Amino acid sequence: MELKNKKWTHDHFYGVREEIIKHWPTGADVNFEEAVKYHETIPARKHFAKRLVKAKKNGETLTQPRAGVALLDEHINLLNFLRTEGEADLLPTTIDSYTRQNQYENCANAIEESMKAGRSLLNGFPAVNHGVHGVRKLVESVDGPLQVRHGTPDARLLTEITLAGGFTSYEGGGISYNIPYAKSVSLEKTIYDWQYNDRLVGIYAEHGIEINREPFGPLTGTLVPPCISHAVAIIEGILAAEQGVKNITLGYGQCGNLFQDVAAIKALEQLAEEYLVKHGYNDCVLTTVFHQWMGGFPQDEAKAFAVISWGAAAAALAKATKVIVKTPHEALGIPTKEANAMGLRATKQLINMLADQPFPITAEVDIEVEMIKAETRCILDKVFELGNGDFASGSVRAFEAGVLDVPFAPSQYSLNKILPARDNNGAVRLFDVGNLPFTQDIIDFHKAKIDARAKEEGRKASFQMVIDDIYAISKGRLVGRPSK
Amino acid sequence: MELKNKKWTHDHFYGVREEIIKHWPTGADVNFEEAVKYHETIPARKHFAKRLVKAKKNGETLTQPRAGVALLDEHINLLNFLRTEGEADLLPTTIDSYTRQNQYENCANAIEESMKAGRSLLNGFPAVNHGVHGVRKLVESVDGPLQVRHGTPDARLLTEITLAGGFTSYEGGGISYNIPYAKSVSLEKTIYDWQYNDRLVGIYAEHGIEINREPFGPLTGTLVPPCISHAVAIIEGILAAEQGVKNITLGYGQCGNLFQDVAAIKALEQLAEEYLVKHGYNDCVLTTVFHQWMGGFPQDEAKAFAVISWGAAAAALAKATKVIVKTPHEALGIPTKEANAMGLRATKQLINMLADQPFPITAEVDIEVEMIKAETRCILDKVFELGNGDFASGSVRAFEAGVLDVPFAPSQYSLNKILPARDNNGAVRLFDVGNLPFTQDIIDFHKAKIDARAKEEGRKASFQMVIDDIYAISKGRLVGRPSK
Amino acid sequence: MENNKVKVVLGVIGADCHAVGNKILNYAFTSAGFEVVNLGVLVPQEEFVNAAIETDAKAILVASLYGHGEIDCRGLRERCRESGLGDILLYVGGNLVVGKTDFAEVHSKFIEMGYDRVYEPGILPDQVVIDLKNDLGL
Amino acid sequence: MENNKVKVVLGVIGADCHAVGNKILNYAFTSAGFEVVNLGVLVPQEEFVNAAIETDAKAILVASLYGHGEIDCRGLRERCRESGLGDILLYVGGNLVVGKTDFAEVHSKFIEMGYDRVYEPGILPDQVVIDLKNDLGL
Ligand code: B12
Ligand code: B12
Repeated sequence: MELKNKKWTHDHFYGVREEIIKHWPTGADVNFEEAVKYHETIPARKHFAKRLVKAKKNGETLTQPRAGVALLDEHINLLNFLRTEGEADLLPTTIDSYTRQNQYENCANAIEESMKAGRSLLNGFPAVNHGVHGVRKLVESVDGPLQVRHGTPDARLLTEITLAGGFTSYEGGGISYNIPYAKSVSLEKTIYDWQYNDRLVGIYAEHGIEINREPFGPLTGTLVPPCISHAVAIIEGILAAEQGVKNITLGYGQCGNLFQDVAAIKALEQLAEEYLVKHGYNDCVLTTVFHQWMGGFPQDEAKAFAVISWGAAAAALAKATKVIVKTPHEALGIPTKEANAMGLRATKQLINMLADQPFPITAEVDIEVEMIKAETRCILDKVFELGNGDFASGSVRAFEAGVLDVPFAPSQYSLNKILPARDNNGAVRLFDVGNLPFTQDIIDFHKAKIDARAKEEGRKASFQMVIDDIYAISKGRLVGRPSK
Repeated sequence: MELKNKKWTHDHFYGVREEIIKHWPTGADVNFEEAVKYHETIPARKHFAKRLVKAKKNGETLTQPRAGVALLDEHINLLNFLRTEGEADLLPTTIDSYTRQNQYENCANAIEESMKAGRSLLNGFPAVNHGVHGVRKLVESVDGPLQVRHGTPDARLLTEITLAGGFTSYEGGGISYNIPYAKSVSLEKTIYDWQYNDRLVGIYAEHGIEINREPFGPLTGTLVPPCISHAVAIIEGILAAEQGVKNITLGYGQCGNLFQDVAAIKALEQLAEEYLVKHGYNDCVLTTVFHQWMGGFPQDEAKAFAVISWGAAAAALAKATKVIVKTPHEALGIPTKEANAMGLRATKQLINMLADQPFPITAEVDIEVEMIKAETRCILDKVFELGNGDFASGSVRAFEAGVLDVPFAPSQYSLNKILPARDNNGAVRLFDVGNLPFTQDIIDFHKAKIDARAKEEGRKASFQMVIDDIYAISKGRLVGRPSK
Repeated sequence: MENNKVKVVLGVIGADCHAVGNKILNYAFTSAGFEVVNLGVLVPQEEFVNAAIETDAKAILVASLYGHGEIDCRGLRERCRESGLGDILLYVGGNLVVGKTDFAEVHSKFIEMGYDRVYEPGILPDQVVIDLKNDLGL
Repeated sequence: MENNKVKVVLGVIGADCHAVGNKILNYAFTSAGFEVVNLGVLVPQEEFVNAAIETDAKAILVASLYGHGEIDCRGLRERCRESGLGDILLYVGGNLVVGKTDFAEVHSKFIEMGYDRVYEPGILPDQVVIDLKNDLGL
């Protein structure tokens, strides 16, 4: 196969499908025609894509947690609790890590062990093992729009089962669910496999069923400069649109400097719109998601609330369509449902308090918007060029060349040459731009910012500075300054 | 006596003093000369005034809780806990409500009952009853700068005892500790009695002992527009300076709209400097204090954390010298020491995360700064005029005339004619300007803002709108919109 | 006209100066058709009793926010009885004790002291108006 | 020169992809003079064992962040013994179990599984380096 950003033919899709469905016995229960009918019965208030469109129109910022446990009834209780006690607008189903590695056998064991132990031994909901019937029970028992959230390089069976089960939103992408989540799976394979997922959503769309798709914005969650995650998000948006996806949410993980964060959401919206239209995708509805700080959290719950609240504030001021919420247990372990609901309620309070305070595009925000756009354009245009006008093969080559590069990624397929660090105001910049295809102006801008910080701290920029920044928020600061 | 903003003579002061000292037996232990010597032994790190000056120089925002219990040892434990577990930079001693009404007999009973009950039956520390020795034990057992915080119309004995005991900061003022705290005590009397307190601090200053003074900024804490609290703060600053006070902290209670809050602190700093110098007080050190939202809180602790965090963020972005911190128990009762420490830690996390993010004076902030200054000038200049060039007698007349007026004040001496309400962006405006001596421009500005909101909500501005705004934050919003 | 209105005495007891809730309750009960005898803040027990006697009020609404409610509210029922007000309706509300406390405990404590209804912090006036109308058979 | 350095095997076990701490530990142990055989993330038990045998490592540092540590780490000590690594030092750290848990419990659970040292979430590398030098008598 030659990887191309080209809509799969039905023949190609159904050929692959036949095999996928057999990966685990529950695959046999997937029946597309019947699933379409099932989707038609899902009311608007439980419909993810529709809820997002409404929020965008009203200028709302919706809240959404992460959550998933091994057993079905427990998972239902968990989600209903987050809906009622957490006042969550949108609901997730976080898939466990074995499923993400297609280790369904391990899941089966862990489900059994969890039943015996009376507590979840999995870090998420093993949807493939629960099958279409299990998923439908979930969809019918929960009063809110539902999204699959995972981190699965090869998610094809999971997609089939969860969509047939009635999920109306699906996270992931061939880059964003590979580079931060895998070590030795080639990009060629994951982009190809994710074309399958997108194509399936596209086929649902052809049958009048709108399903929301969301590339995973924050990548490694740790000091990822906006231009990197924006480039990946926009590429995945384009790849999805090509396969027929019509409702797309692009994401960004909070960096922590208010002006950079507000600017990042604005830049993402504007650039994504521009690139989709430029490349011929005129009928997609775009929304945005802001992730509260995705890196290391403080262990102390009071301090965690502060980080959560600041993320909520930035999301609301940036007017993102939704915000993914952290919990006061973040640094320590999967949250209890109570802790999860508390993160949601704190977020809701701030979003509502800031709903009436639009943040103007001040000069400071404007500079950041222009900077992020310029950087992202450099990357996107080079990717396109490397692929000879194709974003799919271009992405593979771009990662090889370090034109796309994700800091701290576990994947062998990311060059890992760039090094991010904060500037004096806490904005995330690049201390080493690696092979990013930036103009000299942009390179100088980053260098000047990092030099100014180094000077302020009376030390040279180094990997130690990067480490200090990685720990900073968990130690109660934004910029990892050396202690005096 | 004729009330004048005029430094008391030593004779006058010592004449009054002789009597004050006799109000309660513990007064007998106050010995000024010995107290001066005692103050000389207090190290800089425990010195409130010095710590503030250092913070101002370094651009820090210090954290300070409220806290006080009936018994000495318990109170010592409480403050040390807030210092170590709450990471508080500055420490308070909140005085109980009986002491505030000079009901020392009631305190004596409640101390006894508290000892029996094994828990504090008082809402603060009865410092007069504990006397100079008790206070010194406190000062010596706690490793941090200490301030008296109360709400006492006639605080003269309390001032004598706590300052002789070694406190280096003292809150209150003749207006700010009357209008929100009393019903039928005349302003003439409280301003006069507070001249005593200020004069005592002034006499300490003459002996080389610097004691910080802080008028109570937030007043009733409930939708107080910045111009009202700024006018009172600046008048009390001037009254204090006249009596020889050299180290003054002026305060403001968060309104909730970020731009108004940042602007309020800027305007307060600039105007206070200007008026002090203009009226001949050239050698005062001025600092600012930002109070996290002082009105009704949400009962839910997660939501309370969000309100606390937003207050911390606004304080840090406004670069106030210190922030007074609320707790997750605010809506329900005096916090446990644990809850108090949690509010402090959340605040510290945010202040540190925002320390590196100066908030620029954007056009939006600038408009608010100019507005607040113009409004406050109208009031201050009219007060001065009503007093024929005297801010003391002018204040009394201004309150009579409604030229100074505090919303929701319990005092008969406040006209209670003005009515505040939020505008469409949540900034606090005046829906009824009462007798405030505003120019027509300013009146029109407020009217336009309120009209725009009323229009947005499809209802007339009314007392119901004010009530909705009073409840709003506790119900999870900033602007009290009618439910749809 | 005025005379047809049922009178209620309202005030914040003891050394307590919290005025905002008081103003809202005043507004709510007035709007609901009662004649409110509002004593404001910092009201001693005897003032409540005297006002009720003077105005022939049908209920006394006592607020305590600042934490000393337990001490301040004790004995009001006895004082009412002694003054011939007998079983006049006594409502109490606010933040009645020092500290965040289980409300069930607070409730039974104040019921024992002789209050007819005891309200949790954050109660909205509408509910209180309904209760009062019920209790007075209006 | 190189040969003088003590070798340690480092990796993130199971289906776990958390890479940031791994990179920092790699840097810290390298800076402290060890030769780090870094297996990265997503490492099965046998790979740890094989690497230790091949490189004659003196310790295996196992990380588990994602919550499945309890399942993934079980049996590693036995596997070491079976492969002739016997009592090679086994350290484990990260967020070892699902959910926020009392660390004392987690500690004794992993000690029982045969790990020599068990670290709390948030431990800084400096401390681990000190411990390792101590345990190896360096
Ligand atoms: C960043 C992050 C991610 C990124 C990781 C990117 C990447 N590839 O590295 C992304 C977003 C991809 C991610 C994914 C997931 N994550 Co994650 N993640 C985090 C987070 C926020 C920070 C981790 C981090 O980088 N910290 C900074 C580094 C420097 O610290 P560290 O990793 O803790 O390592 C230090 C110490 O622990 C110690 N240490 C670590 N290992 C060892 C080993 C030894 C021997 C020693 C001595 C010391 C030691 O030293 C290290 C250096 O100081 C943590 C929560 C947190 N800590 O705040 C959650 C967290 C680890 N993730 C969690 C989970 C559950 C997941 C997911 C399953 C997703 C989900 N719920 O949606 C997936 C897992 C996928 C998979 N297959 O593994 C949970 C684990 C829960 C649990 N144990 O109960 C956590 C705790 C969050 C939570 N509370 O739910 N995550
Ligand atoms: C604003 C405020 C102040 C302002 C008051 C200004 C003024 N003069 O009105 C200022 C800053 C001056 C102040 C001072 C003090 N306060 Co204050 N204050 C508050 C705060 C934040 C809001 C109160 C408010 O206005 N709410 C809005 C109104 C509409 O609601 P409300 O007052 O609760 O009343 C409603 C209901 O409770 C109910 N209700 C009330 N009374 C009654 C009576 C009846 C019969 C019924 C049916 C219903 C009812 O209906 C009302 C209308 O909806 C509360 C905490 C909170 N709620 O968030 C603390 C709070 C009440 N204050 C408290 C304290 C301790 C004090 C001080 C001692 C200061 C201190 N610690 O520094 C002083 C007291 C001085 C004194 N002598 O009284 C404590 C009381 C603690 C406790 N009970 O354990 C609280 C709870 C804060 C806390 N958690 O520490 N305070």
